[in-house]
Amino acid sequence: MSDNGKPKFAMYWAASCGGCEIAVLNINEKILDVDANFEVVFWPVAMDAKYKDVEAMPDKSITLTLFNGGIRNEENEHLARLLRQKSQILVAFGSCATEGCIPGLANLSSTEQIFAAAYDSVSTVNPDGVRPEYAYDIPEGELYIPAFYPVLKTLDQVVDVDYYMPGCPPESHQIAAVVDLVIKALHGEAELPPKGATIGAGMSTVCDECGRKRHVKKVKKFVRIHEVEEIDPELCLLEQGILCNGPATREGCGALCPSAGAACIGCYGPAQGALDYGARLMTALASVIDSNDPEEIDSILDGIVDPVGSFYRFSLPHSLLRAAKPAWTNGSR
Amino acid sequence: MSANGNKNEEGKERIGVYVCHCGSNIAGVVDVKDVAVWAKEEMGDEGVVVARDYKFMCSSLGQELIENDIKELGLTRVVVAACSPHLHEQTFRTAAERAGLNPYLSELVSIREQVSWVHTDKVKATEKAKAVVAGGIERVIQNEPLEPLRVPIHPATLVVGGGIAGIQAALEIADAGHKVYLVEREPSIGGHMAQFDKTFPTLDCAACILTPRMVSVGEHPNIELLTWSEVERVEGYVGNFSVTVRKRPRYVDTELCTGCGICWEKCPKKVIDEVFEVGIGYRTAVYTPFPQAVPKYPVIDTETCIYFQNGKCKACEKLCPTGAIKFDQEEEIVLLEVGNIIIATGFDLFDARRIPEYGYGRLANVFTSAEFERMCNAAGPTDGEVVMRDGVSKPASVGIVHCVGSRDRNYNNYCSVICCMSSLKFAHLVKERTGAEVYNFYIDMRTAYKDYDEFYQRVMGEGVLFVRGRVAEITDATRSPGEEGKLVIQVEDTLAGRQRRIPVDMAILAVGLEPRADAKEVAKKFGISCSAAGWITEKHPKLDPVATMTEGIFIAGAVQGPKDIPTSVAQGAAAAARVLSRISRGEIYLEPIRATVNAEMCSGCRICNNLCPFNAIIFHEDLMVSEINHALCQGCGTCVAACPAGAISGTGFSNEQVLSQIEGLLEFSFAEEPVLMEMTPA
Amino acid sequence: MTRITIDPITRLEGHGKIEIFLDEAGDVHNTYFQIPELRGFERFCVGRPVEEMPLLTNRICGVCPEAHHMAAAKAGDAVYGVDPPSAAKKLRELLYMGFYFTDHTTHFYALGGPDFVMGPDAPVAERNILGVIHKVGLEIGGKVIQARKYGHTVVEMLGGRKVHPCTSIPGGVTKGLSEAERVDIEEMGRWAVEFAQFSLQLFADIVLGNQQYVDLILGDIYSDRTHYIGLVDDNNLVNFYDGKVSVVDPDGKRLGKYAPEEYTDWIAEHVEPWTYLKFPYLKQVGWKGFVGGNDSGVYMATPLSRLNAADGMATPLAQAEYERFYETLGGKPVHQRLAIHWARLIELLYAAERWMELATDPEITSKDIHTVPTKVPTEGVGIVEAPRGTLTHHYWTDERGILTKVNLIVGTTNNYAPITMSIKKAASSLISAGTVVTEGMLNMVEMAFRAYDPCFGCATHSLPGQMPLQVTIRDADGGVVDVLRQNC
Amino acid sequence: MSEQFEPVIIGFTCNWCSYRAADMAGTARIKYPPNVRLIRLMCSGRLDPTFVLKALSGGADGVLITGCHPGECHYLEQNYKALRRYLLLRRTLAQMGIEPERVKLVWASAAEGVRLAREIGVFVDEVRDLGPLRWPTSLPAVHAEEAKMMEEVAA
Repeated sequence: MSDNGKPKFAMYWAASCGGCEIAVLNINEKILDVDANFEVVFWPVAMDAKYKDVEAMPDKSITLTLFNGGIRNEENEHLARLLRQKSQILVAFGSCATEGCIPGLANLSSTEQIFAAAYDSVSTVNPDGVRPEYAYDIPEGELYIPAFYPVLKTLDQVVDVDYYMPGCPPESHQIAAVVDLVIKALHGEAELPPKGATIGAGMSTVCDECGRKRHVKKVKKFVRIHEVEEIDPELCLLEQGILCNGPATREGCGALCPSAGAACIGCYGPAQGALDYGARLMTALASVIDSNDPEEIDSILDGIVDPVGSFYRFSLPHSLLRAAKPAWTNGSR
Repeated sequence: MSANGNKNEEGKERIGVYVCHCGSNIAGVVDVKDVAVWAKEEMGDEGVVVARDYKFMCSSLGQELIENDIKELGLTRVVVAACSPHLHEQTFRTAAERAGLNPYLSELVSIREQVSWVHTDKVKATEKAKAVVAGGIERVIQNEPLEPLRVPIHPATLVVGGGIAGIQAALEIADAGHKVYLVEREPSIGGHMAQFDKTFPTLDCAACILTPRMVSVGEHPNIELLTWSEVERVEGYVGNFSVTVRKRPRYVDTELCTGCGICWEKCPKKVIDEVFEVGIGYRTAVYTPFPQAVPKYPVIDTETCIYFQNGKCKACEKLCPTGAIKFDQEEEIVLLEVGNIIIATGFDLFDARRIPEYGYGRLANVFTSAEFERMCNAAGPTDGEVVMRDGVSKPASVGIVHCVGSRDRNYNNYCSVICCMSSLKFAHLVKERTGAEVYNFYIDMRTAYKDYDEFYQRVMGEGVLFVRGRVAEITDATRSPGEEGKLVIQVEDTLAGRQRRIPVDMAILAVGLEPRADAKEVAKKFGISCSAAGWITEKHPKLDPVATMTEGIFIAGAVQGPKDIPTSVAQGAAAAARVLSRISRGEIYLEPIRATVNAEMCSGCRICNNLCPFNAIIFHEDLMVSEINHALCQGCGTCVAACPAGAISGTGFSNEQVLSQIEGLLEFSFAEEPVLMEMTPA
Repeated sequence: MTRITIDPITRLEGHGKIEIFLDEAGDVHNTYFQIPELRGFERFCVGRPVEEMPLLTNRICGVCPEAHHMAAAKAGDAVYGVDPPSAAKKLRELLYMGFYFTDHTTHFYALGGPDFVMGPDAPVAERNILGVIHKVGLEIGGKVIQARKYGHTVVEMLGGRKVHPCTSIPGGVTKGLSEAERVDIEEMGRWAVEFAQFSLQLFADIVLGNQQYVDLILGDIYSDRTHYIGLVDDNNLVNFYDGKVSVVDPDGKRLGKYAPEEYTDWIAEHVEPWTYLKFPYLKQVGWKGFVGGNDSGVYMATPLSRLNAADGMATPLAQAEYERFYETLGGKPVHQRLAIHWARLIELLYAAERWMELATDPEITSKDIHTVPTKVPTEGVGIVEAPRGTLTHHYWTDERGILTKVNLIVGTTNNYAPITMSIKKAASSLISAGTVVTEGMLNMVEMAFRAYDPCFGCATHSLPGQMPLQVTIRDADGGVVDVLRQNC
Repeated sequence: MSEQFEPVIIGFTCNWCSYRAADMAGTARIKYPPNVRLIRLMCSGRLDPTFVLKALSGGADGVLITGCHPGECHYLEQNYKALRRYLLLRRTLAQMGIEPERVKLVWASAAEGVRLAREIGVFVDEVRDLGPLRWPTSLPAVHAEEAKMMEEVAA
């Protein structure tokens, strides 16, 4: 690959949906700045490039690598290690790489449970209960498909990560800002944050950016959003009994969902320094339950129909427990 | 964010670990030498540079050991493994401080109360001791140097309640030369004691001993008396409370009133006095509860005053020689600044009507102890005559029922303390004044304390009869001619082991003591706690009975639980002493365990706003952030645990400290082979 | 036997791996197109509240989250048996048009386009969106960026976010449209229609104007006779948001139309142990393997399929292009896969016109946007047309509306069998005895399926990841003769 | 496992009640099993579910939460906050495949040393019956296992 002296940029997706790539394309005109300031050496979704060239690159020769997607199989991990080796700055980009995201909910189930749901579905004709096999003999020889880990992992659970950029996907204006910062830093006009920092997000939580009115919190009843006759457009959703993850979710998105009348679902992950996102949300919500009577508290809690789904929607693989027992034990007990 | 490791950038902390033998108390079960050796060898990576074991760490020699190491080895952290922090935390903190180390960089972990004294298996105990020490080491690394909080003390004191306990407290402080505000709900101070005639066991007259005290309160230059008043609101914190008092209008100008008494002598409106005379005596619409009332000024009861009811009369106004009657007087709001508060709001009496089978309110000659007290009082409705409801005939036989509403799972489980003795007093007075036959129905006789049992002997000597057993019923349904026209007391005599029906002319119910009806509101108002029943909770039942969990607020007398007069007086004095020591120090030091909001991280979600019972959390609407007032904060950490943004941090018990301690404690989770989860590829 | 592995296929959103086996003669003996991953949405959505499905299934694919959002919302309506106010439906459809506009633009200019704009054998480094921008000029590059921006702006206005919208719930939507917003959307719509027309013109100039490409399109390499399906309205005109699924055979004869809840009568899925992805087929026709023709249940669901399965377009300008399309390519149905690119641009125009219709509909600013469900939730199916094919969401819930079972048949999955066939065909025609496999040739193979704009981010809703694209040529003894690696 | 399984339990205590109760149990030489390791907090209201998850994921087989009896909280009513969090946490754990019984809330006043000791004994037996939790994240071995697995599948 021609070396035009420009700093090299790479973006890779592991177990992801591609939304991060779209979010990067959505920085619109800024994409031209990237083109102007970087030599894009590697970006599967947008361009062709030769894998052997990446392998051939000297260590640390890629200036900036945005890595999105979780680590679902050994192939993902292999590339994570390769890009770590080749990159000066490796950014865990987006919810999947930082927290595990929605696909991380797979950590609630065993592999067989996942297979059964897919290959014994109502529309599937599979009388012999055929399952995909890691190695399978065909007339012409043997075919391989990568086996996947029983537990999905985040990027920093397999390699050392320089920065974290949360969001599902990261908001384009945040991406643009980070691109600006890195470009400035390259020209010695700005300081890069300390290693391990979270970039492209604020210090506080979504409520900080939310325009809704809030009062002293007391919750007597949790309701589900589609059951609400009319959602008050001004008032804090939580105060309307709607389970909103805003209070525990890192700011950075601009409180988009609450502004659109929908509850925050937590895609920006935990606030600065929080060890376990779900715990923060649990403790906050429980604390404002307006009752001291165990029975009444329990009946109020019945309004939270799916605690794990609500508290660990995006962060299960990065939580303290990381996965539920069936995933760890792979269904074997 | 990893909780362990250490925050000290320029390298590891230098930690000293000291394992105490406590003679054989610890060493007898825990292999202390092994623990020390292990700490040095295994915890070296964490920064342990020295680990010693010693016979008595708390001895001066033990403390010197630590001090020398701090100086010579330049220790930056100290862990002592010995007894409970509640015993010696201060000891070792002081030792550290003497050696120039911030006291809060030392940690005392308990391997005595929590290990050697409760476990027998030496191997397991030693292993647990190591885990506990590891927890202490991981924790102490996260400790931060702290300074105790200094709070100045305002020299004035508020005493709430003008009963004997409040009076005692007020006088002690005032005599020491400090300002006291005494707030009393009724028109006069004196409380229940003022209603009595005699007091047990000495039988000296209540008025004779109480009145002088009341008078000196009234006249004391350092005491500002606010009767007919109630505390409305309490704000601020120890050393600096600001109290709002609502002063109801007396309709009497106390500047002009001389207390001559013409007004109440001439008042045409007579009403039953439900309060002081407990319904068996009368008062006028303008009145003082009793002759020796302090202050001497009367109040006008607008509910019954003819003028207030239909605009006519004004007799008192016309006849008052000094023109002190002021019908247009209005209620006053008084604002007080005080440094400490003593609550002595006393008790209520159990309502005998709640036990229908005793017939009070239905059977004319069933009396309550309160009614009997008034009846015996020379200044009472019967001029001290013991008579039946008709007001003339004297009883030939009297039954006194103990434990009415007390020691009864249907009402109150507790013992009301005073009933046995006052029942004995009643028995004596009945005998003395009527010569009637007297029965005492008791469950157990409780005559502890000086001269009490002697009094019991004496009353027995006077021929009073004692029946051991809980009275089942008092009835006028007669079964034999002998019972005609009498009250029959149905009781199981547990000594004779048989049912007895004892006919008497008069029955006296020794009703128990209960918390004030509004005790819970009062507790909330002052930010203190009370038991489910309503008795205010003391800071420590034995070692700190007159303090509360809330700094600067003390309690005295029956507000804390049933008490007799001597104990109430003692508590009044004790509370005063606690307050005086603070006033003379001028400031107090508070443990710097406080919560703090990081404004940059606070999202203004207001989750925490409702969580502080001490109202220490303020929300700034303009900045949309919450803030914590350190003087109000008591350091419970509830808001720290609740903050979804992790914006609130708590000194002394930070997340890092607790999480690290957990890691330390779990270092020995896998003494035996860990159970591996099966991890097969898909 | 010689074995060629192409792994992964670049510039398709998701993942794929191709195994080509040559016989002794060096001709293609067989090909396998493997999808290496599975994410397990059907499993881990169980236990979640049904109203969250539009948010969770969004994350199946970040390229077409709006499609999953819509299908999930419609399935949610069905589960509760609730009919959203018509304003709510129109708001959802308007959002969807904004999305279609962006998505088709992205594919044509960034993913599929480079093959034509730059040429199949252009240098690798140039066969990408930046290359396209350099070639067609910054001005057009700016237009492309503008188009994507406008589409996303509509999505954001109505869906709350640019990617992964959040406003659809059972019974309607949480956010209405203000008059001010409507005016903006109308203005952007006007521009969108022009851009769509401009894109069709560009295609006409660059592709139809270039005989080499026309031959490529009409040539037999990229043609397969299969069944086609697509969503149509009551008048059998193409519809993306609602209607019934029309099924036509290789001769263009309509076999019938099915409503969402009837999908299991029409569609079945076949499992192979060498891939994670299933092969849907027409149940009544049956699974006969990777072959075309009237007797094989293999069907295709793409822009081309939708045109083949419908009687026309519901908007005037698009209808005109529709007619021109079939005239140029010799009548219905069209089997040439590369024509999908053209069909996509016709849909781009339809999306823009429909966008205008809805933006100017007086009801669009109504405040009546949500009906609270009252029935006990049970089971429901939601179907929309994703850009890459018919998308089916099928949910079962308990009486609280908590999911107990989930079945998904996703856009690209529909095309798994036809793509496999196209690959084999392309490979067979391009690789024969003695041929030295070149990069350009590999790309020609890739073009075979890139036309489908396959999105295996979507398809692998059931595991994502990306594998290196590599061609290994082994001699009969299996010794490695040459290794060509393509991308990552 | 062959010999009897000895669970490791982390106990959270309130400085004003249960910690003093533990002291009292010690002073009174009341014996209880050594499986529980106590942490002192100022109040059960300080209990952050993170602490419980940290303990469970760090190798504890059970967690005991203790605080003042309802109505007797040193800080008036903070123990109710602990109660609310506890009830919600148990629901979450159940969904994670962890028996809710591994986390227990016990009220114990400063005077109830005997009771606390008894409750500890009871809980240790309960957790012993549940068997080891040994959460994989607490086992270095897990990563080894995963690594081994990776090699297998990579081969």
